[in-house]
Amino acid sequence: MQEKYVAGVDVGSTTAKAIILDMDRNIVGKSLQNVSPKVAEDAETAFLKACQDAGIDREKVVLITGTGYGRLKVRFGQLIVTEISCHAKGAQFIFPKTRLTLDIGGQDTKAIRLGENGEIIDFSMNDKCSAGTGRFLDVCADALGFSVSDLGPISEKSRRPVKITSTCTVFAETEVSNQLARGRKPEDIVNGLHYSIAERSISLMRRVGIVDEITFTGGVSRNTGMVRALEDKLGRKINVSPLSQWFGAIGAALFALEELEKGSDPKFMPMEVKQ
Amino acid sequence: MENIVAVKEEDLQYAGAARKMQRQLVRDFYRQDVTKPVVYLFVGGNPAELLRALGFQVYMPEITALTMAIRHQSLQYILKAESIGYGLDVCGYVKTDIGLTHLSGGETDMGKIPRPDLLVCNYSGCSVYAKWWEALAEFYKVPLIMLDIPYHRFNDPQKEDLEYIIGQLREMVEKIEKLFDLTFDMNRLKDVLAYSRKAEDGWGRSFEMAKHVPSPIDAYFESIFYMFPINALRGTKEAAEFYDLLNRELDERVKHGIGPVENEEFRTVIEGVPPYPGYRSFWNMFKKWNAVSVAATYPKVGGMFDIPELRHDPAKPWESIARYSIFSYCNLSWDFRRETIKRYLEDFKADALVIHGIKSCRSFTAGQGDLRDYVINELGYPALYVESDHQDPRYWAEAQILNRVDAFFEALRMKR
Amino acid sequence: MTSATSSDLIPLLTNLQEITYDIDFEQVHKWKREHPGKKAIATFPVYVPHELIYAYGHLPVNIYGGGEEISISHADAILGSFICSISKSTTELLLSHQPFRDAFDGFVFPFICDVARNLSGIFGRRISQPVYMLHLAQNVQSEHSIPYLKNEFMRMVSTLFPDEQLDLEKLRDAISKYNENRALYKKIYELRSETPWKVPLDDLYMTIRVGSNLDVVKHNELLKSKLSEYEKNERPKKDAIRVVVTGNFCEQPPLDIIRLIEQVGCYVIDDDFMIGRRFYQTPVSEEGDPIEALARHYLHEGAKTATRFHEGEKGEVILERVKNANAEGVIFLTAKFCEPALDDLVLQQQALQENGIPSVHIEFEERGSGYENIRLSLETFVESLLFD
Amino acid sequence: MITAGIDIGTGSTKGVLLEDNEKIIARAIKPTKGSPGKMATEIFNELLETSKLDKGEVDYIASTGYGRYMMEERQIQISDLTTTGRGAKFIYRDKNPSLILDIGTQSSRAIRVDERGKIIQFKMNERCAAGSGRFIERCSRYLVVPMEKISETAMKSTDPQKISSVCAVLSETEIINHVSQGIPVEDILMGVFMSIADRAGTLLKRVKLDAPVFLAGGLVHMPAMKKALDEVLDQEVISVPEAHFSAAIGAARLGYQRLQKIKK
Repeated sequence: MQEKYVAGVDVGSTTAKAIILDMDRNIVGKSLQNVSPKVAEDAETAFLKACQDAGIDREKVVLITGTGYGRLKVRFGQLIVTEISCHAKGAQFIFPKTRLTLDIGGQDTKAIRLGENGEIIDFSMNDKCSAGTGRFLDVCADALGFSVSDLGPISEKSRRPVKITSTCTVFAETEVSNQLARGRKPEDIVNGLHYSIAERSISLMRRVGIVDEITFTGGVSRNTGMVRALEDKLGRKINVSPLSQWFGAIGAALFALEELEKGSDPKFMPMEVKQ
Repeated sequence: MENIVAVKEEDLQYAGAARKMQRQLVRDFYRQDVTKPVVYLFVGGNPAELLRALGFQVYMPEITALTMAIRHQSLQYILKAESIGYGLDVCGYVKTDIGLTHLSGGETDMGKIPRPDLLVCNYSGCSVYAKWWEALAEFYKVPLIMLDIPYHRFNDPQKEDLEYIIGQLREMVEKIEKLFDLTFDMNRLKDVLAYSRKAEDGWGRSFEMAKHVPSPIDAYFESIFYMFPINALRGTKEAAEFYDLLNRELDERVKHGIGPVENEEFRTVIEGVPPYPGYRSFWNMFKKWNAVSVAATYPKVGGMFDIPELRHDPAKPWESIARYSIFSYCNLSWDFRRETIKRYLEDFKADALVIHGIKSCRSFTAGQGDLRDYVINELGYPALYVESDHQDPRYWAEAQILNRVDAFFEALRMKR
Repeated sequence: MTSATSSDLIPLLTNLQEITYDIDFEQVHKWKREHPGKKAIATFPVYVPHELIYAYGHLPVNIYGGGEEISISHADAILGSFICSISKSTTELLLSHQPFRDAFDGFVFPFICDVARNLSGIFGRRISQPVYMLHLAQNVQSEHSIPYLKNEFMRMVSTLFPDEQLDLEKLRDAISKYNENRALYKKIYELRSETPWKVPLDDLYMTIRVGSNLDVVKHNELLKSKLSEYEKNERPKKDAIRVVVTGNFCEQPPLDIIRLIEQVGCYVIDDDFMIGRRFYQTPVSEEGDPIEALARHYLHEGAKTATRFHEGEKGEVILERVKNANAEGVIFLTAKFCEPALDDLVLQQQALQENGIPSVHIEFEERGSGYENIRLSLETFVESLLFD
Repeated sequence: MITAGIDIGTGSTKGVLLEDNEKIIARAIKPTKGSPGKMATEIFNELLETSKLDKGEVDYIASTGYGRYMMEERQIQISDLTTTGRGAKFIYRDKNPSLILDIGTQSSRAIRVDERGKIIQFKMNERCAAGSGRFIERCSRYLVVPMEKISETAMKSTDPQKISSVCAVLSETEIINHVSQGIPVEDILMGVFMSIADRAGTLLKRVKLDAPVFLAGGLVHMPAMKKALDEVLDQEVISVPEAHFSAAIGAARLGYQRLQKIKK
């Protein structure tokens, strides 16, 4: 039998991620690429880098699914699925018992309830306001002069988290500056930010029902401080994985694989593809 | 299942006839000459029949506002109203109307909106109505009559509520007779009521038609166009005739198994005020998934005409006007709204509920999250909640809404 | 009902802030322990005729949401994004705060706005206690309004207390006690107008607001004690400007904002904080049919706040208030997303502008993003009146 | 007599020394980083250095801006709206301005002043920051155009694409959409300026837009901002680079006023 692969390309607002799967559902290649105004090129670069990582020719990849906000820019792909479906699928692939996923993304935070077979029972996303999204953390990290990856370790030193009340990401920046000016410790402010986002995320999770197991996906899940704040507020453990940034892309690749296995016409092909 | 004869929609005798007539009615309405005194009324639970019988030309600023929004013209008027102090969070209807009529003289590319000679505040289901009319009364210096409609809280409106409304209706008629030197004629009212009744019967029937599989009508996206005659022209001959035509078109569609999408795959019930600034895009999001709405609550803002007992009745003029006014959709208790949606989901063989919440209308929107919870957890139907506004394009975030709608239907498909 | 003794007042005087903002409603629970078999009824702003509830021997309690005491975690999902804080925090109390649910044996939501009205349906689905949506009559001119409103009031009490009868004599007595309450407010506000430095705004505010949790008799005691305390107050007179603060308050501004107004150099001579507890400037008639007296008073003597229909006098109402307060300016302090207040504001600001009276508009939320912008606006407003 | 005005803003800290209420003898500006109080002191010291004056020779210090309470050396703090009004009135004194538009890092304000520069009315943007300078900084980062080049790039636009979202962060989604539709960067950037100008226009209308508009605040340097405002407001807005120091100058002048009063 000929060597065949599928790919998932998840084009978000700040990064593009790609995953290559073989026909036995093994992850054989992955990549991460910053997104510039040239989204289509970045998507393709991410895909090619993943092929390179897998050590295969791009021609071997027979079906590609695009997902994420820039999913329509994955012009070299054949399928388009929203990142909501993909994240859920990816999370359940890594943690099969997942019944609830939380994805804190750059502009969106989403909570997705899943059934046993990976079907989405319900999902909920943040409203017209960016409070509680990953961008909130970026902006505040900036105001404090940290990089986002520092936030986890820094918050560990916190003894008395500061209460952050701002509901506006941009105004939160002022609040952070004011707290600093008042002499509050950076670690307490960072920890306060984590709790504030955890609170908002849990509110979203409640809309779909909080059930075990919970898997935390997306880039922010690498932030150990954020994980701790969520676990503390939820009173239970949550799954995190070093692959969490790629869950969307993994899910996308799995959709491609299933389509191949079905041998049928792509079912998840929204109209944009036809245009 | 009916026998399906292979016919293309465009070959049908009545293809697009209702939509064509509706467009004409809108055009004619905005081009009509002002020959009579002008009264402004609200859509929800209004006494239009009485005012028509008294010889008034009836205008509803809500309808003008939504017409502007769907034509992508609302923002300029909203900004005008904001510039005199109306806040970001004030209802978009209020701002569009004040920006268009008070601040721009009512000139539109469809025709001129006349200033009112009389304001009747049919206070039914929306507290902003009172604020809005108070302001207009100051801007235009014209008489304002308050018609207080008690909120619907009981299974039947109680005798006292009806007496209160009827008492006020009679007082209103007397007051107008004096103010405008007019004489009320009961026979004229009965004629108007008969036209209303006929239109309401026809409109009610068109809702029933959506029980067919496939549904011949999109009971949200299409019905919203067909709302114009029942709301703006109720009590006229034109409105009555319109629904005859609509039903002929629907009968023909049923006969040939034709529906608003080629291949009906999902049947949804839709709750909430539409996002007029993104109306077409929103509709397309559903069309591409072959989703048809088979019942919706918004077309009932002018009255629950799907319930025969709530239609106007020339045999009981005062009582039927009073009873009708309590039951405009926004004046209904959440108990009644929940029951209504349950009934729609079951009777129309729907797969899911879609809720569109808006910033402007808290009457419609506050509690829709609770409804979502009820539908999912108590009735066991999937439900989607999305948010924007019915007038203000600044709240229409297309990419985000598309994302949610796509994910929702993906999930429904996967479950099949 | 036992009348309060002075020693009863000591905890109130020493823990005023704690009791005022207590979302556990310990005072209500205490009252219920002292009055076995009696009920506490929570009433949402702005106005509900407490006299009627009190006449049955039950305790009417004004509820004002959770303020800064509770974080919103459930209510966003139920209500949507564009809804005011008080509705959200009240819903949050219902969903996640047991002492709140346990404190009350019934809830009344008057039709002051669409959100308050809709809350009745949300509460109704989630609790077993009776919930009543009170449709206050809006047509002040109709002769049918009084009979309707009388009937509406009776529907409210028969929903709340289905098996109990109303004793008209007790209702007259209740009206008299609430009239005393109103008369005391009036006296304190008169004192404040004459000698504003004697009556600190935050203390006055809490003194009135704490009455929400108390038997009216006890609150009258407190008001008397506070009145004599204020009269004796020897605080120095400051170089501050006299202002009217208006916000058609259903949702209450955080205490820090109330304090800020005074801190930046204002004497608030007239305000409509807690307007629901100060709805009438005149006593309700103690003669004749007491239910009719309440209905008539609501229609013809009620506060001209934005949550009621009152035509053609918005400008005059605010100008009159400025004149009576001998104020130099007006601070419009409105709750975010409060449509009635935002609508009336336009006409009122116009009237002030035409008459050359400076005003400033500030929006607040229960849990705002700090008060830096509010402070900035207030300071600028004061500076514009102070600097040459 | 020498008075100092120090404006501690969220973006930058500005300071001036004023001689006898008329002559600016020193000015300084630096980005606000770290503690605003320390920043203010730093600027003050720089002013002393430039003017070769001794600390004791400065008769009065007035602070303004969001960090006004954090400068320990101050004799008085005044809100930056009040000082911007006074300062702009002084800077543009030969043109007798009555409407001032201040587009700062975090917020935009429309200010109406009387003959003396005293505020009659003002309006700030509502809680979302989509109408402020910070929004431009974010766009600069996202579109990979450095801040120094941002105005220049926008000026090349032929078909500006406005941003409609009310949230600064969610506007980025809209920008992403524009980008992915292949709309040129300059058109998106000019659209951003136009959107800010739109919001400013709404603020100005709230205080009544019936006179020429004078700019103050950090964005006065940007020709693209001026161009967008000219177009949206349908008039030529007036801007000079010195207007960046409006609040600092206003503070120094009000300081002088206080000093006169104290001396009496």
